[in-house]
Amino acid sequence: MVREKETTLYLGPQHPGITGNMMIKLKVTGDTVVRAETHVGYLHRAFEKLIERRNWLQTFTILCRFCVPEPDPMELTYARAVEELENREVPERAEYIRTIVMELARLQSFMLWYAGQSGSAGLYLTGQWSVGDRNYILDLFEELTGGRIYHMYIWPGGVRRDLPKGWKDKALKTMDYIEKRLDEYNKIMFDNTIFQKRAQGVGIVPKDKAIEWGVVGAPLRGTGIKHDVRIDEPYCAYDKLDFIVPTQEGGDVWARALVRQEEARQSINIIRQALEKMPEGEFYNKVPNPMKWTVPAGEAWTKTESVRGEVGFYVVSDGSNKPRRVHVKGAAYTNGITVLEKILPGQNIADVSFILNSMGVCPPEMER
Amino acid sequence: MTSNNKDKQTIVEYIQNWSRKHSLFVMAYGTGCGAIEIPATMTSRYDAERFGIRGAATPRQADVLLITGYLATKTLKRVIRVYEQMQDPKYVIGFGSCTINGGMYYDSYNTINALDRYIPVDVYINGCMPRPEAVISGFVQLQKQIAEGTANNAAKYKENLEWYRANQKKIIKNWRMPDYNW
Amino acid sequence: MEDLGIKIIGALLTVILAFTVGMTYGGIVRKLTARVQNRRGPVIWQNFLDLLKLQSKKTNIAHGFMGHMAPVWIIISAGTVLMFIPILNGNLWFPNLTFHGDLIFLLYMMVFGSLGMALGAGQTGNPNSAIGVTRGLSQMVGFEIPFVLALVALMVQYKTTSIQDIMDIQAQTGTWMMFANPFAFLAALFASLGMFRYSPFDIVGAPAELASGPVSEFGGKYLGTMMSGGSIFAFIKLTLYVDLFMGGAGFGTGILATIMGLGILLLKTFSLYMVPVFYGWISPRYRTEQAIRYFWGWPTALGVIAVIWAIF
Amino acid sequence: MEKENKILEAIKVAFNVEGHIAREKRVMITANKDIVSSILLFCKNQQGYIHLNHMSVVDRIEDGKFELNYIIWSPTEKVTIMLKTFIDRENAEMENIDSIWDQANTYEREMREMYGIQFPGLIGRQDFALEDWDEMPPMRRDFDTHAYAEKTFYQRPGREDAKDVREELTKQSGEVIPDFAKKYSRE
Amino acid sequence: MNSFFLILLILFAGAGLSFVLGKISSIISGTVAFLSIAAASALFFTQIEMGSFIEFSLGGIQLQWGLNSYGYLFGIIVLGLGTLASLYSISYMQNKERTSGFYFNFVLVIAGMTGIIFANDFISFFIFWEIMTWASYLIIIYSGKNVKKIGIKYMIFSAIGAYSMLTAIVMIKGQYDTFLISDAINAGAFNFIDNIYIPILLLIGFGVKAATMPLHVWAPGAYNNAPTSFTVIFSGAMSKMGVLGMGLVLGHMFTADRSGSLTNFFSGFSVIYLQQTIGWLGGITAVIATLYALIQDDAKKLLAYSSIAQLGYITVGLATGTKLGVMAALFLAVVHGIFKGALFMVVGAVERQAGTTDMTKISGLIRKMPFTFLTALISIIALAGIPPLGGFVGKWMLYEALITESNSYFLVIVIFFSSTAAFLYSYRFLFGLFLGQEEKETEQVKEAPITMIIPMLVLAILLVITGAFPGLIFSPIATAMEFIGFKDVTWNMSVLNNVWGNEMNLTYLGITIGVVFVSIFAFITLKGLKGTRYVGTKDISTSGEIPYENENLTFQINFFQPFVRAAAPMYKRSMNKIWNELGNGLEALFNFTRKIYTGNGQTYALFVVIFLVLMLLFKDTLFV
Repeated sequence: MVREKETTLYLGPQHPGITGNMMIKLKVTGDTVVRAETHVGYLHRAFEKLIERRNWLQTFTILCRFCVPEPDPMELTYARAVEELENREVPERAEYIRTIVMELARLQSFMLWYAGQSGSAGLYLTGQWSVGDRNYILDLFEELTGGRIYHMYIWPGGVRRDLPKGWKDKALKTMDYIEKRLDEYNKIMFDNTIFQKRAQGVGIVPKDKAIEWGVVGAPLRGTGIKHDVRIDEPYCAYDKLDFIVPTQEGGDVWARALVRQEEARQSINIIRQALEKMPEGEFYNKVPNPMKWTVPAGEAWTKTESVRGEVGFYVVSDGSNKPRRVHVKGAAYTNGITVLEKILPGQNIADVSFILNSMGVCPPEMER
Repeated sequence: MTSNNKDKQTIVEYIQNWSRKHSLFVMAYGTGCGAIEIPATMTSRYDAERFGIRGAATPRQADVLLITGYLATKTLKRVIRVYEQMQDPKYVIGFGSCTINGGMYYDSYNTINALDRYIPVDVYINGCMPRPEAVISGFVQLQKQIAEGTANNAAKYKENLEWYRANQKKIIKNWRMPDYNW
Repeated sequence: MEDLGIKIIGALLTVILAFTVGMTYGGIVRKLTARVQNRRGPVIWQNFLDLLKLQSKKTNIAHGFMGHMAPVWIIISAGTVLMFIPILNGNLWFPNLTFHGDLIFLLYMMVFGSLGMALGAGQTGNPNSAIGVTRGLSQMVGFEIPFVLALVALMVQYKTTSIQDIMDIQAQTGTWMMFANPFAFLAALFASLGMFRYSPFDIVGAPAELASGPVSEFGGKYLGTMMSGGSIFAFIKLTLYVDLFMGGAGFGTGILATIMGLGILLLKTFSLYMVPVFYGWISPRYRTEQAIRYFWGWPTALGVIAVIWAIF
Repeated sequence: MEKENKILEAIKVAFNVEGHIAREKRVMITANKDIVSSILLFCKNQQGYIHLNHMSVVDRIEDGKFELNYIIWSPTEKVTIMLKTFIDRENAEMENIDSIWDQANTYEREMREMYGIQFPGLIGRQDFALEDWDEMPPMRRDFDTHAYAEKTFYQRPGREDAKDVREELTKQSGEVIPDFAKKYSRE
Repeated sequence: MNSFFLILLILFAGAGLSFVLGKISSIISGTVAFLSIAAASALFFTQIEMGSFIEFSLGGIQLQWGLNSYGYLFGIIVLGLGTLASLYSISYMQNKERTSGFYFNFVLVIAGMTGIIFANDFISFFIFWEIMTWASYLIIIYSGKNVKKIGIKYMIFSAIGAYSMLTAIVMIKGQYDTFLISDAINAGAFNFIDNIYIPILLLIGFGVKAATMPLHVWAPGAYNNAPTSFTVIFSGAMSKMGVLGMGLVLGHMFTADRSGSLTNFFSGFSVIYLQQTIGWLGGITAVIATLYALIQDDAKKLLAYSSIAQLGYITVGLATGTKLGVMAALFLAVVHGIFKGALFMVVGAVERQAGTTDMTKISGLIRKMPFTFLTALISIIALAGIPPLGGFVGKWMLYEALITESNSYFLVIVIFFSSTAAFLYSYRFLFGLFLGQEEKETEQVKEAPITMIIPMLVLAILLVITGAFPGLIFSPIATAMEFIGFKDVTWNMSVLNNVWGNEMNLTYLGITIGVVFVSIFAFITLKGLKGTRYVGTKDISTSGEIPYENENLTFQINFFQPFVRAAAPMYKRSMNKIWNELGNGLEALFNFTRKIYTGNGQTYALFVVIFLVLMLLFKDTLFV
C-alpha cells in the first residue's frame, strides 16, 4: 500500500478525549484534521430489537439506557408517544412533575457537560466541582425515584409516584446552591481568556446550512436560530411556564457554550416556577395490568428537548401487548455523525475532543 | 480464590504488593453505560484518589481494566486488545450485572453474557448501575486480593490462553489481531 | 583522597535530596490540587507508592533500543545537570563539581534528556507520541527564548557565566537578582510556566487530545524511571531559579548550617514551584501555536528589556 | 390546522397521493415508492420543509412489506410531515436520498445493515454498528435474537428458569403474599 | 620531485585514470579514486613540512605554492573527509550509470581544493578555485530532477563569485603589484581602512561558496541534487573553502592595527559596522535556513538547509573577530565537516538501501540499519550541540565569544533561536528515517555494505573524541590563527575558558556522564531482565482500535505544523521568498545567460580566461 499523504489517528474507542465508547478515525496532516469518520457500534445492544420482545411497560427499563448521561427525556418521549396512541390523559400535577424531572435531568446533564467541555480543554477544576455538585441533584432523583442514574419514573399516564414529603423544600434549597455554584464555574470557565481563545472561532456550524444538515439543540441555537421543541411543540407544562430560549450568533464552540450556560440557569428558573405553580391532585392515570396491556394500532412521532437537542421517538403499535417498533432518533444521531464529519475537517487535533463535547455527542443513542 | 498464602510472601513481595495495592491506575475506557458513575467516583463526594486510584490514558500504564457494563461484540475485540497490551500484574473489574450474566441484555444478539469466559475477572461489582460506593467497595476488595497476593488472574489467562482464545474467537469472527510475544 | 570521598558521598546525597524533594513536591501538588477541587486527595507520599509499583511491574514493554534507552537518557541528563548545579552555597556536603555550573552548558544538557525521551517515544511508532514530541519541541523553542534572554541579561549584568559566581555576587551585594534585574526574573518566570508543563502549557501530554503523548507506550520500570527523572528535573529547575534569582541558599558546612540552608532552599523552591501550579489550576490548555506565540509575546519583550537594563 | 391543510392540499394536488392530518402539526401521507424522492424534493425546495427529522423502517412481515417512513419538518411552519411508503420485503430496494439530505446517508446505512434494504448508489462505510455480521439482518422480525444469543453466547446458569425472585424467596421463608400484590407476577 | 607537485600529480593522474578505468567497471574506478586520494592524503600528512614552499614561474607570472598552518587546518578537512568519502563512494556509486565521469570530477574537486590550500598566490588560487567550481558543477548536473535550473543557478552564483574575486585580484595587482597572498596581506590589502572594495569583493567571492545570505540561493538545490557521496564533500569540505577565504580576509581585516589617527578611529568604527553586518547576515542565514530545514520532507534537503544554517554560525564566529569567536568558527568548521559528512553518508546509505530519502515514505529503519542509525544519532547530537560531543564545544565557544567578547547580545538570541529550532529538524531527521513503524516495502532493507559503514563510524568516533578532547583540534587551529593575525591563542586539551575567567571542564563532564550512564543503563537493563520484552512497532496502543495490517500510523506529514503556524510571519517574510520572486523575474535574464553559458564547462572556463585577460590588460585604466 502506498502511504497516503495523511496520517491516520484513531481517536477512541479507548481514549480520554472521546465522549463515551465510540471512535473517530481522523486523517490528519500535521495537526490539522483533513477528514473525520465517526465509527459507532461499540455500544450496540440491539435495544430496538429487544423492545419488540418486551411488553409496553417492560420497555422502560431499556428506554432509560438509551442515553446514559440523560435518561429521562427518553422515558418521557416514549410515554408521550404511548399516550398519543392510546389517547390517554395525563393529570396536570403529573405534567408539572414531569417538567421538574426533565429540567433536573437537563441540569445534571449540563453539569456533566461543564466537566466535559472544560476537561477536554485541560481545565479540570470546573469539572471536579460540577460533577461533585451534580451528586446533589442525583440525591434529589434518588429520593424521588429510587435510583441515582436510571429512574424509570415517568410512565404513560403520569409518573410512578408522587413527590415525597419535604422534597420540594429540598429541591428549592438545592437549586439555590446550584445557582450559586454555577456562578463560580462560569467565573473560572467563561471569564478565562485562555478558554475564550480556545473556544472562539472553533468548530463553526454555518447558520445557513444548520437546519438542512439536521443540527439540533444547543449547536443550532448557537448559530442564532431559535428552535427548541419546548416552544415549537410544547409538552408537559412548558406552555404554562415562563422561560427564555437563549440563542447566540457565531455557531462556534464559544456560542454553544454560552447557550448552554444560559440554559442551565433557565433550567433552575423553570424548576422553581414549576415547583411554585404545581397543583395538587392525581399524579397518575392508571394503566391496565401491564402483562395484558395492549395499545391500539397506530403510530406516533413525539419529540422532546434534551440537553443535546431534540430526541424523537417513532412508536408503532399493531394492537398487541408489545410495541411493534420503537425507533429512536437521538440528537447525536445527526450531530455526532454527519454534522461532526462536516465540521471537523480543518480543525486542530487539539480541538477535536473540545468540539465533540460541545456538540453533545453521546454514542449510546446513536447506535442504541 | 482466597487461599491464604499470605505467609508465603517474601518481604520483597509483601512490599511490592503493598505498593500495588495503594497505587491502582485505572484504564480510561468507558466500555459501557457504567462509565457514567466513574466521574462521580473520582470527584469530590467519593474521591477515589485517596485510595491511590487514578486514571491512566493508555493500556501500557494501566493496572486495572474496568469493564463498565455490557460488552458489545465489537467492543469485546477492543477490550481484548487493550487487556493484552496492559502489563503484568493487571486486574479486571467487572462492573454491573450485565458483565456477570448478561443482565437485562440476556437476549441481545450483540452483547456477551459472561465476561469471565473471555478475559479473567478479579472482582465483580453487581448492580445496574452500581453506585460509587459499590465501585469503591469493589476496589477495596481488589486491594485486599492484591495484598494477599491472590489477584493473579492475569497469570491464569496466560496459562489457559487457548481456552480463552477459543471462546474469544467464537464470538469474534474476523480475528485480525497482532500476535503478541508473551 | 579524603576530598574525593566527600565529593562522592556529597554527590550521592545530592541525588537523594533531589529525588526525595522532587517526588514529595509532586505529592504535595497532588494533595493541594485535590483540596482545591474539594477532594481529600491522595497521601503526600503517593508518588513514591506509584513509583514503587511501577518499578515492581512484572513485565515491561520496549519497542526497541531507543525505547529502552529513553529513561536512561533522561536520568543521565538529570544526573549530570544535578552534579553541576550548586545546591547549597559554600556547603561541603552538597558540592557541585569543580567548574561552577556554566549556564550555557546547563541549557544544552537539559535538552539532552528531552531529546532522548523524544527518540524513545519516536521509536514506539505511536502517532500520539510523535505528535506529542513535536508539540514539546515546538513549545521548547517558545519558552527558551525568554529564558535565554533572561540568562543573557544575568550574564551581562554580572560579567560571568557561572552560576556559582552569580550566587556569590548576590550574597556579597545582598541584593537578589529578582530585584537587581526584575525584568529578567519576570521573563524567566514566564518561561518557567512552560518548563514545568502545568496548564496552560501541558500541551505535550494533553490527555484529551493525545492520550498521554510521548509516554503513551511506556509503562512499568520505564515510566517509573522517567518519573524519577522528571522529579529530579523539577528540583533542578527550581534550584536553578533560586540560585540565579533568589540568592541561593546555604550558610556553611556545619550540621546546623546545613539544615538551615536546606530549610531555606526548600522554602524558596516550594514558593517558586507554586507559581506554575497556581496558574495551572485555573487555566485551560493552550493550543500549541498559541502557547508558542504566548512566549514570543510579552515574556520575550520583558527579556529584551532585561538585556537592555543589564547593558546600561 | 390551517398550515397543515395547506401543505396537505399542496402535496395532494401536486402528486395525487393519499393523506390525512393525524393531529395538530402531524400530516401523514402515503405514497408510492417511486415518487417519494419527488415529494421530498418538492417539500424541501418549494414548501420549506428543509429539516429531515427521521427515517424509519417497520417490518410488516405479515404483508411481506417494509414500511418506510420519512419524517420532515419545517422550521417556519413548525409542521411535521410523515411520509410513508411500502416496499417489497424480498430483495428490498429503495431510492437513495442522501443527495437531498446528507444525513440520510447515516439512516440508510443503518437500514441496509439492520434490514438488508439496498440503496443503489449509497456511498459510505459498509458497517454501521455491527462488525463482521454474517447472519440475517438482525432487525428483521424473523430473526430470533434470543435464540441467536443462546446459541452464540455462553449463558450463565441461574436465570433459565425465569422464576419470580419474590415467589422463590417466599417459598423459602414461608412468607404469605396477599393477593393484591401477586397480580403483577409473571405468567 | 617536490611533494606539492607529487600530491597534485597523483590526484590529477588518479582523476584521469579513474575516468579511463570507469569504462570497465565502476568499482575499479572508485577504488582508483580512493587510492589516489588516500595516497595524496598520506603524502600530505607525512611528507610536507609546515611552512615550506616552492616558487616557480609560469608564463612570466611568478607562482608560489606552499603549506602554511592555516592551509594545513583545512587540508585536514579536505583530505581526511575526501579519503573517507571516496571510500564510501565505491559502494554508493556501485550501481549507478556514468560513474567514470563522476569519479573523474570527484578527484578533480579534491585536487582543486588541495591546490587552493597549497596556493600562495592569487593566480593559482583562482585557477584551482575554478577547477573546483567547474568540476563540482559537472557533478551537480550529473543526475536528478531540475538539473538545468539548479545547474544554472549554481553557475550564475559561481560566476558572480568568480568575477568579484577576479576583480579583487586584479585590483590587488593594480594597487600593490603583487600576486602573492602574503605580500598583499603585509601590504594591507585586506585592511578596511585603505581599501573598501577589495575585502568586500573577496568576501562576496568566498561568501558564495560559504552560502552566506543572500548568496545562499544556489545551495539547497545543489547540495540536494549532487550524488550523496559527493554532497559529503560539497557540504563538508567545499563550503569550507569559502570559510577559508572569509577567515583569511576577516581575520586580517579585524586584527589589523588601527590605533592612532583620527581617520583610523572612524574607519575602526566602520569596521565594527561591517563586522556587525556580516555577523547578522550569518545569524539571519542560520535562522532562515533552520526554519526551512524543519519543513523539509526530504532528508537530504533537510541536511542541505541545515548545512547553510551551520555555515551561518561559522560566519557569525568569524565576524566576531575575537580570538574565541574565530576559534569557535574554525572549530565548528572542522566539526561541521565531520558531522555533516557523516550525516550525508547516512542519508546516502539510506538512499542506497531503501531507495529514497523522502521521509514520508520510509520509517522505522533502526532495526534494519543499526550502525547507520548509531552514526546518525551521534552526528545529530553533535549537530544539535548537545554535550558531550564536539558540536557542543563549538557552540559553547561561539556563545561565550558573542556574550563575553563581542557584546552582540541580541545576535546571541538569534543564534540561540536558530540552534534551538535545530533540535526540531534534528529530531525530524532521526525520526523520519529511523524511528516509527516499519514500512512494508522496506522489509527487505539490509544494513549498508562495510565500505560505507567504516567511513561513517570513523567520523562518529571522531565526534566523540573531539567532544572529550577538543584540544586535538585546538592545536592546529591555534597555529592556524596565528597566520590570520591572532597571536598567543591559548587552549587546553579538555578545558574551555572564556575571557571572564569562567571555565568548562569536559573531563568532569565526561566522567559524570559516564558514571551516570553506566549505572542507570545497568539498572534499567539488569532489573527484570526477563521482564523486558521487546515488541514490534505494530504492537502499539491505538486507542484500542485495531488498525489494518498494512496501515502505517507513523506521523510524518507536516511534522512541525504547529511551530510553522506560530512562526508563520517569519516564513512569510523570509529572504528566500523575496529572492525567489526576484529570481522568477530574472528568469529571462537566466535564459539569456544560458545562451552564453551553454552549461558546458569549457565555454565557462573560456569566458573566465577572457575576462581575466581583459582585466589584466585594462587594469591600469580601470582601477587607477
